[in-house]
Amino acid sequence: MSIETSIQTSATPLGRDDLARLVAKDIKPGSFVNLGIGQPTLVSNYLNADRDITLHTENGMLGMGPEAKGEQIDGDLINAGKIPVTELPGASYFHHADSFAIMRGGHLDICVLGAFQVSATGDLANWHTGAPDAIPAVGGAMDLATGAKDVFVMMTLLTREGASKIVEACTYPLTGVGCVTRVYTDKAVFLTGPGGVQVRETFGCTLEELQELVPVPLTAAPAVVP
Amino acid sequence: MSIETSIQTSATPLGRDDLARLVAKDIKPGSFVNLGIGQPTLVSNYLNADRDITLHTENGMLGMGPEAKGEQIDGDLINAGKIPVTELPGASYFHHADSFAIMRGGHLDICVLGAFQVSATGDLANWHTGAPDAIPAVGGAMDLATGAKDVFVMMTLLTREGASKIVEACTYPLTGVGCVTRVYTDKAVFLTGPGGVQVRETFGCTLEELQELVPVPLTAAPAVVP
Amino acid sequence: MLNFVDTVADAVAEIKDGSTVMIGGFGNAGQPFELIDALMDCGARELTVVNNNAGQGDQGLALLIKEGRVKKMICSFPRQSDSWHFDAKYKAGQIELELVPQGNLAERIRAAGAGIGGFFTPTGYGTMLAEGKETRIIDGRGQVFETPIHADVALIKALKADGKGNLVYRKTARNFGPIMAAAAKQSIVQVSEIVPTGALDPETVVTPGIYVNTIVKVA
Amino acid sequence: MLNFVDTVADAVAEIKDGSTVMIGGFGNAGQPFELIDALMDCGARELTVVNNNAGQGDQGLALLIKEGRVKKMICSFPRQSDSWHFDAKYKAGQIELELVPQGNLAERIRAAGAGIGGFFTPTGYGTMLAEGKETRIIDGRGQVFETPIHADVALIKALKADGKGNLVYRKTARNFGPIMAAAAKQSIVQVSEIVPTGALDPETVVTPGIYVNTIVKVA
Repeated sequence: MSIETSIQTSATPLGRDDLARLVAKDIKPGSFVNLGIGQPTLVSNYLNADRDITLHTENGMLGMGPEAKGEQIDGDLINAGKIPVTELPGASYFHHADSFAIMRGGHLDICVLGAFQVSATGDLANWHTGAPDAIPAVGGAMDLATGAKDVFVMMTLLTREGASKIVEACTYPLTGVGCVTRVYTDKAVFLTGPGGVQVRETFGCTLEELQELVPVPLTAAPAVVP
Repeated sequence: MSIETSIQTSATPLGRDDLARLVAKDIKPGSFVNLGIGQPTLVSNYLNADRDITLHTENGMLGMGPEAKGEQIDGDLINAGKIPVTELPGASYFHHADSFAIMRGGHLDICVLGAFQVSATGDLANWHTGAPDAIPAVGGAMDLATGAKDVFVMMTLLTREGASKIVEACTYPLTGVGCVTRVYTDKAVFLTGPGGVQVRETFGCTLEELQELVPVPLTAAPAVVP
Repeated sequence: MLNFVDTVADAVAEIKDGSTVMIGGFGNAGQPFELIDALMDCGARELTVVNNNAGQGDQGLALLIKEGRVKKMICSFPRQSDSWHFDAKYKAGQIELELVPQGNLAERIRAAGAGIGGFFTPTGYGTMLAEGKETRIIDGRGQVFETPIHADVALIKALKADGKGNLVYRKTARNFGPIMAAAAKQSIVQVSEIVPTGALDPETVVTPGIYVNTIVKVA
Repeated sequence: MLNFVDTVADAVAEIKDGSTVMIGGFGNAGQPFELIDALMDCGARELTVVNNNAGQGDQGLALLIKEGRVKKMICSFPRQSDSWHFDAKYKAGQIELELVPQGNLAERIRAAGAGIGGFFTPTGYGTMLAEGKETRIIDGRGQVFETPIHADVALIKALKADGKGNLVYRKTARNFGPIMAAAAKQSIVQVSEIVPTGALDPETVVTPGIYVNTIVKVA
């Protein structure tokens, strides 16, 4: 069995929900996690209560529950995306400086973020397109990128124009330097870091086919990586 | 009426309790105050409840009440001197960093401290005798000295050997630079600051007699000083 | 000195032109809408406003911006789907923007209240938001020097106050309230309820009354 | 990962020689006496201990010092009427002392938990405790650069824990507990009571369970 076939774990690219399910599966029981706005929020649908994973929202809460519906909706209980959410048993509230101290102090096990680009060395660009007339807005992205023990990125591998979002060096303005540890895309899971870009698994393509899409050298990750 | 007689408000030097009563009288209603260990603690005996003065203790409390007696004694409720105290209605508890943020952030109106020496420019020495074999111990003295809006010192004017504790420059190690605003002693109340040392009132001596004891130039304070 | 007033107009009456005003809230949670409306009515101009966002829709802070009363915004996320008044002023060059990562915003506000002269943080290192700022490597990590954000006034919303000005908040509406109350010279608080002194458990007070100057009950 | 253990011996079993150990408490309030006794029994040596004081009488931290298990103390107030064991070791040159103003001690511990690389503070400026330290003038005030104090382990005492490790404290026994829990890699907490998850009001949790690793109930 070649390396290429051994890491291809799906015959087709993954959809957003399948990818969210995969990220959820990779989060260890007992972890403290922050899910970014957008695609990462889908991960919460696959975190079963029996795995004791605690969600942090940077506007001041640990123990966030699912989105609030109907009579559950309470304007004083929202997440970082300003969506009404619920409170699980064992939750706690704190002010903004204490909340960001949790992120910045390295206490979150994982944060999951969207991205425009990730570089071969784990640089992240996800806050600004760099367009000269754009109004810049950063929110908590830079704090999440630099603070969590592991930063997982979820994104499509290619832009609508077909360009790889995994790049040698980011062309968009950076969110953080060397911070991304893992990239989940529709076509593959990548491990990033000082040792270059390793591919843990591919979806609907071989490593060789993947390499044709991505302009940085790829190697197969050692099989032990969970 | 000469200036000398106009500022002599007592025929005799003040005792410790009279001095504490005078300091208490000078604390404006509604103030937040920290009273240092030792002589300053006496001030609390003269802060009537109707003046709405809130006491802070740096080990994590606002709204500290009088010393606990008998069945009131609770090992979890002590002051900075580790003496059991009581809790007044409207009290609050907080951790050590939040407590020192109150002091260091300039939120206390007044702290009252003891001193070995105070310089003409308001430098304070109250934590270390400078003896080579002494074990140094600073506690919260430096935070109180630099943080409060007004730093009042209470001390006897003279050492047991008869030397003035108000000095041109402190010979003991400093606690803080230019921080003392007022010095209450058995023989006089002094105002310190960039403008030199002014005498607000004297007890049992004239300004001229006081000047003979104190090795820095003294002037009578303008009458308007409360 | 703590002051209980009857109307939001009285509460904001002393806010002067050119003031730096912190406004609590994240999204609608914790936004002191009535105090912001009163600030609108009181006429103060040339304001520097510190808030996580830069106004939404046609109300509150967005309206202050629309009317040209805000000289400068210090915030982390000005661009939202309904931040059209800020967008227009910004594109017209009629409002200054100091964009601050949200954690730096919170920590800089906290630093002001706690008497910290400045601090180093990894957040923002190597990004355009650190350009022109002092940096150094500490324990192998690049860090950026950030300075405290002080304010003349904070407008915040809490759930309850007691007679000593102690505050408690509700759920994620707590957000910036406690740190803004400590960072501003004058903290003006709208509460849903005023309770007798002694009715709040001292273990659960979030903002001690020492940080509070003016309280107004808003129905 | 949160861990509930049955004995204080189990709680401290993994503390290694050479560790930096933060110990909560101010005076007797909040001192985790049983955990300190267990640390004594577990045999770890060459410890750096962070505590406000340097032990009192013939118990707890004082005993650890007497037995030569503490290489260095980081504290604000080592000299007390009954700190004879520290006094003797210090005068014999057998223990190092890093003396830190109490507010700098608290803020440095807080900085470690909050990911701050260092900060400037006016406390200590112009005194012998700032000798050799970086200083600068900020807004006209002399300030000293202080660095975070990290620890391998924190031993703290709280009143109650729930099943998620959330903690509440009692009165002035809160003191250093919350900031030490955040500053240490492993927080070991003795509590008087363990309550079911959901029994603590989320508004009143002081230390969120994310900062807690090991909990032991002490009668």
